[in-house]
Amino acid sequence: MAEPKIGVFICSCGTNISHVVDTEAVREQALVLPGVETARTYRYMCSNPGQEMIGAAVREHGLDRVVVAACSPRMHERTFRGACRAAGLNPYLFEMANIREQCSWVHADRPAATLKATALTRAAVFRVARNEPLDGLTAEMCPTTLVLGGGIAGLTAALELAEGGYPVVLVERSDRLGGNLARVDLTAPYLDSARDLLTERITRVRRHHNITVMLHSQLKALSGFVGNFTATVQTADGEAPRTIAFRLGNVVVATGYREFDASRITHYGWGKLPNVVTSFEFERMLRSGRIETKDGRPPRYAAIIHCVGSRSREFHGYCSRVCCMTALKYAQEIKSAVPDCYVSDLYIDMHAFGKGCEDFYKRGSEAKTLFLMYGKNEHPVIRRAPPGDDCEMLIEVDEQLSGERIEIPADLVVLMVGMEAREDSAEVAHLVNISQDKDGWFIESHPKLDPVATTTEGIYIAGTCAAPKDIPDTVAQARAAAGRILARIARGRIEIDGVFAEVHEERCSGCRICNELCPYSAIEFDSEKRRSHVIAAACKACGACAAACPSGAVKARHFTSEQVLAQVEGLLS
Amino acid sequence: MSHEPQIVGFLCNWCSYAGADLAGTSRIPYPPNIRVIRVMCSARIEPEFVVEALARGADGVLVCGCHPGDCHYSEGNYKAMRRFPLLKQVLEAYGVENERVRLEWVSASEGQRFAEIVAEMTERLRALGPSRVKAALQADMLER
Amino acid sequence: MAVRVNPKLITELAKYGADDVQNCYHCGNCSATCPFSKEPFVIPRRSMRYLQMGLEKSLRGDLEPWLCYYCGECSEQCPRGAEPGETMMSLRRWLTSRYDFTGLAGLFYRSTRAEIAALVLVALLTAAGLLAYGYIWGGGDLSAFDGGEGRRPFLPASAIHVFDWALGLGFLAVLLVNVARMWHFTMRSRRSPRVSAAAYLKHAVLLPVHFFSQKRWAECKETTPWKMHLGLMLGYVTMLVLVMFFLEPLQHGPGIRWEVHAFGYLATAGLLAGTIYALRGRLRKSRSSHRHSHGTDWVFLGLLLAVVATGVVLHLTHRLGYGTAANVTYLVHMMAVVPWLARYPFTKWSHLVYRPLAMYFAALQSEALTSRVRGQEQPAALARAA
Amino acid sequence: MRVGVYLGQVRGSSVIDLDAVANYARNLADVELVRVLGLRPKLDPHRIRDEIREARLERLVLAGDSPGYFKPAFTNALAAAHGNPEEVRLASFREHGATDRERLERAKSIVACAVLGVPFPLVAEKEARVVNPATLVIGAGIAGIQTALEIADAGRQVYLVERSPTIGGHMAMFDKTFPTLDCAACILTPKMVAVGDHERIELFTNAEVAEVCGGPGAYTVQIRQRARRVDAEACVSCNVCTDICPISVWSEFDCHLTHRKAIYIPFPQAVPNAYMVDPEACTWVTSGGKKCGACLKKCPKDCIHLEEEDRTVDLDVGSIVLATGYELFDARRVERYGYGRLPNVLTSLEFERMTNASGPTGGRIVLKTKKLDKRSKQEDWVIEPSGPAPQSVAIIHCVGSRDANYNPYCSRVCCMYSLKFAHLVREKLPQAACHEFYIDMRAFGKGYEEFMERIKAEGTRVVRGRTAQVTTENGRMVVKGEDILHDRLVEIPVDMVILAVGVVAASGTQELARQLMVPRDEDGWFSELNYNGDPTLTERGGVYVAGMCQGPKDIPDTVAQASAVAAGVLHGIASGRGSGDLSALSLNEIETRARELRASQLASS
Repeated sequence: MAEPKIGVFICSCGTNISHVVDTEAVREQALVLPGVETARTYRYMCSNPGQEMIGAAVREHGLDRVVVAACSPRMHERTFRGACRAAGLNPYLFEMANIREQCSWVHADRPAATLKATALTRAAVFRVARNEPLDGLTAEMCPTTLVLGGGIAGLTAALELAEGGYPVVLVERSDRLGGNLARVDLTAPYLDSARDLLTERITRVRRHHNITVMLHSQLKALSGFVGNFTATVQTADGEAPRTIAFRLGNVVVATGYREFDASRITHYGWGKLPNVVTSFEFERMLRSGRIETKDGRPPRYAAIIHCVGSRSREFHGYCSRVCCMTALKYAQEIKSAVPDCYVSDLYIDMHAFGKGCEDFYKRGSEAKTLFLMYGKNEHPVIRRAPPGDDCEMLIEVDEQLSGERIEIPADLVVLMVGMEAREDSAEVAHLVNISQDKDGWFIESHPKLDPVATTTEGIYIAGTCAAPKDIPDTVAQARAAAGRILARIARGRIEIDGVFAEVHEERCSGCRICNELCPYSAIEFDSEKRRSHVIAAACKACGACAAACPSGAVKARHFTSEQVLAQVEGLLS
Repeated sequence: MSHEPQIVGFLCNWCSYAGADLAGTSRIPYPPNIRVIRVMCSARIEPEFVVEALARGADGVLVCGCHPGDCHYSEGNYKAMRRFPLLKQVLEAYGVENERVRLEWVSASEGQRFAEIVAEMTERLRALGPSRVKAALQADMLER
Repeated sequence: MAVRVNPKLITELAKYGADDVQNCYHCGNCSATCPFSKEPFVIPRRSMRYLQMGLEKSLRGDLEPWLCYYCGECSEQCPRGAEPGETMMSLRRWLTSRYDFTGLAGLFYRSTRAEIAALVLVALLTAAGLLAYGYIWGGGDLSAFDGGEGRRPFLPASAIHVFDWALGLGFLAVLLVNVARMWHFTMRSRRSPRVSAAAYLKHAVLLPVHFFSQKRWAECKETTPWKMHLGLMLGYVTMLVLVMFFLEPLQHGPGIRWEVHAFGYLATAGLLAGTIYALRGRLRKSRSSHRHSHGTDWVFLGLLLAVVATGVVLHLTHRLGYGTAANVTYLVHMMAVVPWLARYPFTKWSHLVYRPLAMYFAALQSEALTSRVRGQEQPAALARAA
Repeated sequence: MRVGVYLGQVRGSSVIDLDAVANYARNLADVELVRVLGLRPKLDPHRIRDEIREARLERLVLAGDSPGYFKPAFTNALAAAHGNPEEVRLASFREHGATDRERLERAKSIVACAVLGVPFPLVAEKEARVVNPATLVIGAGIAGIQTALEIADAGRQVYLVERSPTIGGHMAMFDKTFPTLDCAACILTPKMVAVGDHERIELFTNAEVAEVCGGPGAYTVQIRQRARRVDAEACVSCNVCTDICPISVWSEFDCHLTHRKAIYIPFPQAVPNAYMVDPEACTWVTSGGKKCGACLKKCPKDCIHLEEEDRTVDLDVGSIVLATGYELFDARRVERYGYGRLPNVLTSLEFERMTNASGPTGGRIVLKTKKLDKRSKQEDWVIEPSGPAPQSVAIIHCVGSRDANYNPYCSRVCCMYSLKFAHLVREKLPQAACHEFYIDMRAFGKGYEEFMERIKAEGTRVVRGRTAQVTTENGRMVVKGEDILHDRLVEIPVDMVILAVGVVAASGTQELARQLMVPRDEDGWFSELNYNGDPTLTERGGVYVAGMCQGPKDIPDTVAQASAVAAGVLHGIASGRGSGDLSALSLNEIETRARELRASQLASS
């Protein structure tokens, strides 16, 4: 490679740098370094005149590499790369030496600071000499989106995308749309109609020309990368079962949850005691207008037990988030259907955190619901009442707020069964290559930065498949996922920054260490060639693979070993 | 005058380098003995980098990454964490004192912490005196 | 052994006034605010809890309601408008009805109508009885009030005196039975520790002290109610003593013993002041303790006012020498006095016995407990275990 | 289909005139029977059943503010009368925005839809309009930033207006975030920088919305841009001006724990990263240019322009995003906790600053100490990094929340950040005792429950029972409360009390609501179009709500909602659908649409 022509530009940032660092000395030191054609100082490199100075120097000296010693690259790297591009240089043939934040602003000793600044500049010069011109890639973005799951989350996401003007394929495993919400009558805390909500969504989805609904169908395989996936779906919708494959750009996973199996808690006697029902069974009673015991009598005493399977050591540690409000809803509904029925509500902590929820809790109290608090990790025991008692069952529990061991009369007991990850969640996670937490919920790429994206580019999660959620939060999350996708599609092609890893096939031994290592599964293994290769579009350039590759076949562009080692040399020589 | 140790720092771009910058913006002074190299993630740091630094005369090497759980690449810092003990074993074999090579977690808001770490490490290395492994390592490097 | 909750009790208690208690979500704010809340007596949250859950036995054994003087602090700070103060008041009413073996208390509290009917009946009987006496055994001359000009009074003091004593002792008997029941419920409850006879004697002095002073009430933030009540209270006692022991001179003029009348005036003043204060408060609903008024409260104040007023008029007419008017007023006065006394064992009035007793019992219990669990954790919890 | 209409109210103040609606319903086709039940009626299922039998009703419509409260009674009755229990329809005024007297027409149309058995939102679909592709985002906290970035990343123009001198909102003040305890700065600052130099985002800090005119799809918004008096482009934050400035006042960003100069930058990573002049404090400004002006002479880039005036900017936008966030409840109102009276009673936000590594104490938890203030020449409680560390700390939940005397609602985030505080205290001061007083521990989110267990295990004492008062006994603070679960009263001496203060809608919310004609709920937050179905839209065409300003929310929920808004805006621009005003639809329009929809449904089934 021809001897590089390097220009070094040292900023004194007003006096911010120069009051501690002898910029002139730094300049002189830089001038003698190999490949350095010119070295200059200026008051404000970042200002327009400063940037023009760089351009002029490039033209005058035919520079092919530029070093700016100034503030932190996190502040102005973008700016100076722009300047280089403007001067006709590849922006990656540029380096910054941070002599402000990490030198002049933290050191008082002028000689020492100057020495350090010189070293930092030298390191940058050595490195830039080994920098390579890089070009970003662009890949095409297929506008079709695959939505997995036809619950409220899936329906909402699909609609949002379709109305944004892009095609959507909605794949639902069961034979109807609506998911778990379709089993619910009213919603807490305002007792609005769940059915109206679903009817509205489903009607819109059904009649929207951009949406293809596939019932009785499931995803069998997903290959490719963001913007360019290929999905294989097996469907029994309509005529004979068949598999179809189609291209798509993004996936929204909205597979939802399943309810906890109440029979796992034996002392609740669900399945044995006739009048112990789960929340979903009770919803059915509500919808059919039969709030009564199995022998057709209206209950005199009803009891509702919270946290069935949730917040407990032996079952699920987490809170299922919606049960408290649903329980309060049941209390109201029982009072409405059977006005003279006494309702007891056994809870641990009353999670009434949402909009209108605290008020709903108070209404529960005003309706004379008897709230009884039991301890976490201890369970009420339900048993048949002795004959001649005025109730069917007795619930025995240590009541926390009175400190008494009490027994509660009950003719009807409703178990607030919690949410848990669906039995097929592991399978789905594997198919779309996202990870699950210890409870089986899908993991978002970052709970706050990016709560709907996953570590796999182009795969988004929405609703209760990520964690328990109420309807408003689910709807919001579904829209969020759609929003992220809309934004990406709108940009058309996906730009990929020039900085990513690449595998030298001839050096690759096919050991596949890097495959496992990559948090973004951006490294695929080509089983014919027995070689790994990087999907640039998916790579986020952390460089973990490069560091781990035993045969040094992986190259982290712009952070190659040569470049880093050159920096080390520069710092220490 | 007493020996002035030279420290090479490898800082991850997202937390630690930002933390070091914050020390600057909040004008928290620390000894000038450290010179920093920025990498995208602590997982990028190869043992070779550290060895090279020591071989070229660094008296100490400081590796910083995001706090466990904070990694921008979700778990790069864990990889670094796992890699580090092995590296130390190797270096010990060369007779590199334990204090010379350190792995620390510094978040983007911990300018103060970064300054303290550097100050404290500089002190230790001063006490330790110049690194004696330079020659040995260089010889070894040449072989490779 | 588990205790059975009774969700019905709370509806029952509503008749006694407590209709907000279900709003309580047990933040514990009230108990920490109440100046009387000292272990083992955590006031008022625990009683409220028992009430919500309908643990009648525990509630019946509680002394807490009697330890509350309804300063209203708790109700003002309550985040959920559960009116702890009012709940304690209602509990006192309910307890009174539990202590009362006749069941009349319960009846009166549950229905003000029933109470008024009963009172009217008593009043009429009194009137009939006195008239009959006056015409048959008495002087028979309605214009003769005192023994002036050697005429025999229509209603001779001696007779009334006997009548008073008979009446008084009768009600006292009833009250004593109720007191016995109170003792049984509270001092023999699951929560109560056993107390030695010696201890009973040792602290006996507390009874008169609390009876006359209600000194703990003075610990409340606002002390006016206490002062007013004290006036009322002393008024009663003085009047009672005068009537029971000095009826003759009281009825027949200062000519006989002027100092009796001096006391009479003082007592009347105290009574008037107290009554008017109470009435104003309840009408204006100024203090939270006066915001809610149970039917019985009005009846009580009404009667009280009637008694005092007729008493005053009686005195005036007598002094001015209108014999007939005096006698008529006297009749009316008695028609108020007798029912008023008659309510004594069954209604609010009885608190002047129950309260000092509760203070006394509370002192005994906490001493018994602290001596038992000295240096140990959680006395209240232990109390429950006892 | 024979329909019976029942009207009932559950809220005390009946806002809609039920009789008027009843009279309207009587004239609807199919309606056989109309009954006004009134306020919280006592319902007798048997009577209703017989009524249904007599009138041979096949469908029941329950109308009112929240008719769901009566539904089970009627479902039962209908079932008992051998009708189809699925045929009980709700006409909820509250749900569909018939929330005040003026909305009578809306209430009628809601009933009309229910009688025909078609969902109101499906019928009352906002009309499509051409939408100006530019968007205005009001408020640049995490919600506003997220929304702005996503819309801009999709290549659409965004105007981001922020009242304070820097973007970032409350989150920029935090140190760590629950439950992962990762640093707020690591999450937020990159986003802030991204906003700062995004070519599609025009940023107005130190600015407010003055006036809104125009309508859905084409709003014209006037922005009042307060003078910064420093050229943000040219300024390189070299700090010279601040060093020379003689005036120092309390720092808002540090919650009045430290001082700042009259020319200042709120915090090192502020965006825009430039200094600004506080006109109230600056001597030059207050003296009308007669006094001081030291910074002018010193500034090496001459980018200080003290004479700069406020100006107004007019923006044409198609969509408006409300992300105005929240303010803290004023803890002074709860006098018994002594905030403002006792020096070491802190609000949650003050503690956030204190524990923040880049905060006034560099992250040290210290007590305030009495110091003689040089300027005012009087003793003052000040906070210094060298201050003494507390031996015992109390954290009090629900300050101003869940309380009929203040805010009835739950602020949703306090429980978790209190647990976070407890962790920070135990971590930074292992020898210090930490007591936490709560009513219900609301750890509902992903990983929250586990977090709570962890904190308990770390040795924080959690007491179920709200503190009644904070008093002082011989110089030391004492918190008094009931430990309900252990059935005892506790009086704990502490050195520091942290109040988990609730949140309230940001000041100016009311004015903004008036300007934009967006309704607010009884607690003062902006009302969403539909609680379940459309949590990010509003009545008003093209006006969206994101984050806390719609109701208390934690960061993950806020970010999700912000992205959701972006989706709405983007598809609004793309399709124009649903960008009209809901209130623009007339009753007859809705009636006809409903009938058409009914017909098409019958046809398809």
